Amino acid sequence: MYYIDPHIHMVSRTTDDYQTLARMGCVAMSEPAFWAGFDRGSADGFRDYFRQLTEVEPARAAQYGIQHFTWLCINAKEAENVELSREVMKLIPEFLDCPNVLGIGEIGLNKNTRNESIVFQEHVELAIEHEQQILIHTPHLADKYQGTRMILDMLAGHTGLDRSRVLVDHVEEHTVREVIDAGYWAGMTLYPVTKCTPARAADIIEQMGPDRLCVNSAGDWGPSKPTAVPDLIMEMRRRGHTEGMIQQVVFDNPYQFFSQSRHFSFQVPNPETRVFDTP
Amino acid sequence: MYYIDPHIHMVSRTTDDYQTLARMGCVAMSEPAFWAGFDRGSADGFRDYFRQLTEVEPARAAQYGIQHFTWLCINAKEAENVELSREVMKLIPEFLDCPNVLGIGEIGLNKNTRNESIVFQEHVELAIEHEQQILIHTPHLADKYQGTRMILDMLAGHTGLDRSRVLVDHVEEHTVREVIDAGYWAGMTLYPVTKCTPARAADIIEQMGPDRLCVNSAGDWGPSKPTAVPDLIMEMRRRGHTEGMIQQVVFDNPYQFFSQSRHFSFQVPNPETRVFDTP
Amino acid sequence: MNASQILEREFLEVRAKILEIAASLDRMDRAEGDLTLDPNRQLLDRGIDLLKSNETDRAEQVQLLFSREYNDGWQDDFDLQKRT
Amino acid sequence: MNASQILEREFLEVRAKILEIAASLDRMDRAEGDLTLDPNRQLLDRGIDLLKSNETDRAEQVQLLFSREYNDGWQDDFDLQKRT
Repeated sequence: MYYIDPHIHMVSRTTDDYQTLARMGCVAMSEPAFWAGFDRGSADGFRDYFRQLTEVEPARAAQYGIQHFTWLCINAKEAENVELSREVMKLIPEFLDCPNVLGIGEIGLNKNTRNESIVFQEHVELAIEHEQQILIHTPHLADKYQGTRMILDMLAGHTGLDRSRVLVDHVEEHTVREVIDAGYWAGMTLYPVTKCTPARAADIIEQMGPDRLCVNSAGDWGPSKPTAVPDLIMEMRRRGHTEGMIQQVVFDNPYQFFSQSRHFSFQVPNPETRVFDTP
Repeated sequence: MYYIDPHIHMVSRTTDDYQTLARMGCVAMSEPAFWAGFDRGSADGFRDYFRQLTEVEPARAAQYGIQHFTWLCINAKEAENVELSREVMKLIPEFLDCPNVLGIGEIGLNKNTRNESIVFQEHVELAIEHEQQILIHTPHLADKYQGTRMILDMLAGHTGLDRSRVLVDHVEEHTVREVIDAGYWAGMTLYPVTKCTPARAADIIEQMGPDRLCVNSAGDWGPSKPTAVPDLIMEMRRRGHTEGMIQQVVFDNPYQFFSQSRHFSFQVPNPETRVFDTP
Repeated sequence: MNASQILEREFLEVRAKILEIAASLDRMDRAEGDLTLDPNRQLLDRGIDLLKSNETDRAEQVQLLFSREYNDGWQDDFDLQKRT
Repeated sequence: MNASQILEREFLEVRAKILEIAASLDRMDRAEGDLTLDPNRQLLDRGIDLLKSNETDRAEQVQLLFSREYNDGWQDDFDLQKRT
């Protein structure tokens, strides 16, 4: 089955991972800008990171027949530094014309602080001004419920926002309903220990229905499993779901969400498709 | 750290596993005869299996610098067929001179039936008659407690048995104490879901002390992890145990237990050791 | 799958998780120090209590138990102006 | 490691296991069929009860709960002669 991983941090992954993902049916992925495991010291560091996301990773992915898209921002963790954040946000517009950029993300909250909230709001305004889609990170563990509610409060204040162009990620049992009911897309992150398991994600799909729900691996430099989406496919098959139902979640939904972005030039694979041009 | 896996079913594993185990420090292993995933139809089938265990696997292991030992028997599952079992037991003496055979095993119980008990007793008598060491399989899950007690009852009846030459395997929290207190060696099997985890095995070592306790992966053709012993090493390190204490469990103990077998010709690695002869 | 099929499929997994939690709690009890008043140790006990609930939203209840509170006046507390 | 250090190291793991057990039990409850009288479903509840025990041998107790009984007269029942 073809699938799209809408949230995976390939700058932190090996080429072996690209190989494996391609063999498991991954045909496209999107990589939101995120924390690097340490706080970067300058806006120039972010310029390099944005070049990596818009130049290096698409080329790396293409070697394996995978199309790579990206989202740009300064993440919630480094957003605690408002001054640096504003410098980074000033950089973003010059990258919005890069052919693999889908929008602004992953913005959001981490420890649900005042500074994080200020920078979140300014990112939302930047996205609205440039007609960009938004991909949102919600905090983990004890901070998730509070942070998700705060994010929904802030989004509700922006009357110029098209909710169908916003995806709120890392939802779990206690946050998914409010996100979907408010008209946003929702992403579930499959992650050992600290986030959602394939079984629990399948539960949520069964209870909510598959509309506007996506799943991703969020594979990064920490404990994570870049092949988690195929794990979900297998879990849903074992539970007797149809291939069409599974495909809606792992392919059609991210495809439909991404299609609202002017840079999402992606051809759905069909029997005539050649993944690689003949030499 | 050098280690020995005293219970692993390499006939069911790939050469990639041999490669990985060698790189993780595995220098020797022992492979007890076991069920093949289906009931074999004839004693001749077992003769082929014993040739695989005494000829093929030692050669496969040697390619990676690992010394391979084995134990022979008809396993508890196929022991339900007493007639076939007696034919197989008649075959065993001709293999006892093979240079990698350490003794009789893994004999034991599976569903704790009368037939299994009869064949178990006859294996013990065979071992005593030929002065062989014994490696014993205890049943899993709900059958473990009952079956372990039955095995200890039967062993207690054999006054000619040297308990220090018997290892009772797959012990867990509720069976380890009786095995150790009765003077036998005990093995803990690290296995996902149905047996012991590295954390629980470390608990048992901490509570019982390391004497006469071994750990193994029992890697086979089902869900299992041939690299589980290195997982235990890492868990014990994380808990602050000394390298010497860990080595006692993963190397010194199986070495000492195996050394009671006349075929255990194994040189403890030292700085002068060459794993491969120069060509 | 009906309930019996799910139980059959997951019984050993759930059994293993109960056993591993038991071993973790034993481990804490054997170690030096008393956790009776530790808020995180108490949270674990309250989480275990929720497993005995007769509701069918135990997972969501466990999630909320392990969550910080949300106060809908947070924007005023932070003195943040609402955006439009 | 002292008790606090073990709790700190394992809190998220135990939390995750509680959450996964909760999700499994919810899943059974949502599916068709009543497991109230199912012996395995009852065993899981009794296993969860043992997690609230104040003893420090919870893991062993859970193991025994999930074990078949042992009868020390089994050799007579099987009409097996004792070997020596």
